[in-house]
Formats: sequence, C-alpha cells, structure tokens
Amino acid sequence: MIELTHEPIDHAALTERVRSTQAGAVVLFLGTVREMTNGQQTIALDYDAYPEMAVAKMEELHTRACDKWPVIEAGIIHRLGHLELGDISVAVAVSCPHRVDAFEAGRFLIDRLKEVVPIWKQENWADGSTEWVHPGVET
Amino acid sequence: MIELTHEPIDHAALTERVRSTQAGAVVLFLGTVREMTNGQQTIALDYDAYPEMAVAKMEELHTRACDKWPVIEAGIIHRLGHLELGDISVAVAVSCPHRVDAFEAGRFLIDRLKEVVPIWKQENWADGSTEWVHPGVET
Amino acid sequence: MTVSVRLFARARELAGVERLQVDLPAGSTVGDLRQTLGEQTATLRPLVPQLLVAVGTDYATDDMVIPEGSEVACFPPVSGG
Amino acid sequence: MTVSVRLFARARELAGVERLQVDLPAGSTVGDLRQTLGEQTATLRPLVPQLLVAVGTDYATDDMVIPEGSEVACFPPVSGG
Repeated sequence: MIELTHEPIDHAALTERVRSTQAGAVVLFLGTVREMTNGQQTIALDYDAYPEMAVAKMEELHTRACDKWPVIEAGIIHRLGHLELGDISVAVAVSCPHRVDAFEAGRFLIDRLKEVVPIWKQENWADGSTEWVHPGVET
Repeated sequence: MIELTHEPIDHAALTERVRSTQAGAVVLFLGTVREMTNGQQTIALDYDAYPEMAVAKMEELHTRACDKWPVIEAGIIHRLGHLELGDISVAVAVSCPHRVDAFEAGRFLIDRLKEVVPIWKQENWADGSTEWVHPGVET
Repeated sequence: MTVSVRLFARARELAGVERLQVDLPAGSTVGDLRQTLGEQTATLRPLVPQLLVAVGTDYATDDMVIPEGSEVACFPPVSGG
Repeated sequence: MTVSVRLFARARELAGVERLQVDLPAGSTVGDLRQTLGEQTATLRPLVPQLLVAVGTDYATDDMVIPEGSEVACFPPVSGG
C-alpha cells in the first residue's frame, strides 16, 4: 500500500492494515515534524513531490523489501503540503513472521525513501525565512 | 510508561503517547500471535508473568534505553492471559530526535524484554496439546 | 530459616503448586536452595539446572546468600514478547 | 527536438517556472540537457552540477540519450521523510 496524501496520516489504520496472523512482528516508523534542528527552530514544513515518480519509487522500494525479507504486508504513506510541529510526514509499516526481519525491512524502507523518492521539504524557520532542504547543496 | 494488562493493547494510544514536537522519529514494535511456528499450528497463546518483577525489569530496560539513546518518550505494554491468533502480545514505542536512535532503542527494548522480563507463553497447538515455551529447555 | 518460593510457568506446573516452603540453614545460598528444591520436589528435578532464581525483583546467582525474609521466585527461561 | 522539463523545489524556485522548454539536437544526452539548462537559464546555473535528472520515472545518468517525447524532470537532492 503506497500513498501520497495531503491529509493527516492515520498511523493506526496503516498499522491495522499490515497486521496478519502470518506475522509475529509489526514495525511502524513515523517521521514527525521536529521543532529544533541544529539549534534552529522550525515553525512548520512544506512538502512537495514529483508525484508520479515518487509513487513509482515507493512501489519499487516496496518490491525490493519484499524480495529481501519475508514481508507479509507493507505500506508507505507520505504526506505533502503544509505540516505543523508534531505532524506525521511519513509512515512506514511492515509485518514479517519474525522481528529481526520486520526491523530491517522497516529501516530499509525509510532509509532508502529518504535517498531516492523525489519529495522535498521546505523549512519555515522561526525567523520568518524559508529554505528548501537539499542535502549536499550549499544554500 | 510501563504496563501489564489483561485487556487488548491499544497500539494507537501508545503511539500517540510517545509523539512529541522534540522527536523527528517514532518507532512502534508490535508482537502479534502468529499461526505457524516451525511447521506447527498455533490456535492461541496464554501468557503468564511474575508481575512485580516483570514491571521492575521493564522499568529497568526503559531507564537503560534512556541512558543509551536520546529518548524523548518510550512505553512498553505487555498483555497477559489468553490471546487469539493475530492479537497483540507486546507493544514497544519510542520517540527520538532522529530515526537511527529510535530504531536502535526500539530494537534494544524488545530484544532485552525477551531475554530478561519474567513473562512466559504457553502454546495451544492445533492438535489440542499445550506447551510452555522455555528457550533452551527440552520438553 | 523457611524460604517461601514462588513458582511460575512450567515450574509451577511440574510442582503442582504456586508456592513451596523450603527449610534452609541461615546463610544458605541460592545454589543451596536450588539443590534442596530438587531433593524435596522430585517433579521439579529435571528443570532444576535451568531454573532461574530471583531474590526480590533481581536475578540471583548461585553464590548469593539468601537474606532472611526475602521474596524468592524460581522459574524456567522467559518467553515473553 | 524540444524537451519539456519539469522543475521541482529549489530548481523551480530559482527558474521561476514549473516547466522549461529546451531545444536540443536529436540524440542529445542528459549531460547535454544539463549544460543547455545552465546556459539558457542563468538563475539555475549554481544548482546545475547537483541537479538530478529523471527520464520518465527513473533517474538518468549524464550519458543517457534522451528519447524523443520523454517526460523529463530536473530537481535538487531529495529530502522527504
């Protein structure tokens, strides 16, 4: 289950979707909007995406996770638009027969998502400035 | 937040409890009753505990996790009594500023819980037999 | 001294009771308790080498002297989660 | 051929538009596109070396020949999650 949404993410519904009597382990990861980053204060974040490619890449990651681990069910939801402090920006849920696999597959999905899925966040700093976050690019 | 309960575990409430604007990452782990184990079919599980010591050990693990990682909030709930297939036996939730710590702390809590917290499960196999699970003990 | 030992899981099942009273000389260790348990309760004997012993809410090693009046528990390896 | 390039995030902000039309000889590569983008749109120039290029929904390397009619997108490193 892969989804981009402008609505708040329902983590409980996602967790329920991946639960299974075949699975002994469920791992849910949530990315949430944190106030402080390296001493700078965030007021809000805006997320933008290249939606067609983002969905295609998330589906690719899903497939790769299912190839590498005995995944029973997995889902990834990423929110777009304007997010306030504490809001959930991304939710990854995975179920596996055993916990080591569930942790590894969950970790893989969020790690790779942050590397390859074309989504970008713009910081809204407390001083009123905004800034696109592009790792490795001087701003 | 440490709890032993005979009621179904509300994973959504636990997740909400650990969310924080100081945290960029939340990891939730659920242990669920799996049907098949090494080719044997489970019908249900019964969990028993030495409750005073189980709570003390879970609190100790919570403290150790907070010492080792920058944990914002963490919670562990273990269910006792009779569980059906798919039911949640344990829920561990942890929030940290960054995801690597949240994954490591969550993994630590469930790994150590399974080693040191005095809780035992009894299998109810499909053939009608029951069996206490005691790792390393011939039955 | 008389030590009241709480039993759990298969240890309880094998002993058929939730608690055993074990008489031990003052100054006895956890190892002494373990040995006496096996002698006193034949059904527990096969499990004795693998029994974990807790004094209060902490795991205790065989060389630990059992303080008078402690809460003692014996149980097989844990399997929660 | 004319390649219609979608821009995202800071690339869009610097260019001031969501799409750029870039004229390229048939058989041009992603590297050629990258160079032409920098020449044609001065505000994008500082970002050009770090721009990622997608042809369709896949990342493309500089030596890839751009098929006529492809959907092309250019954007800086991603920061979702």
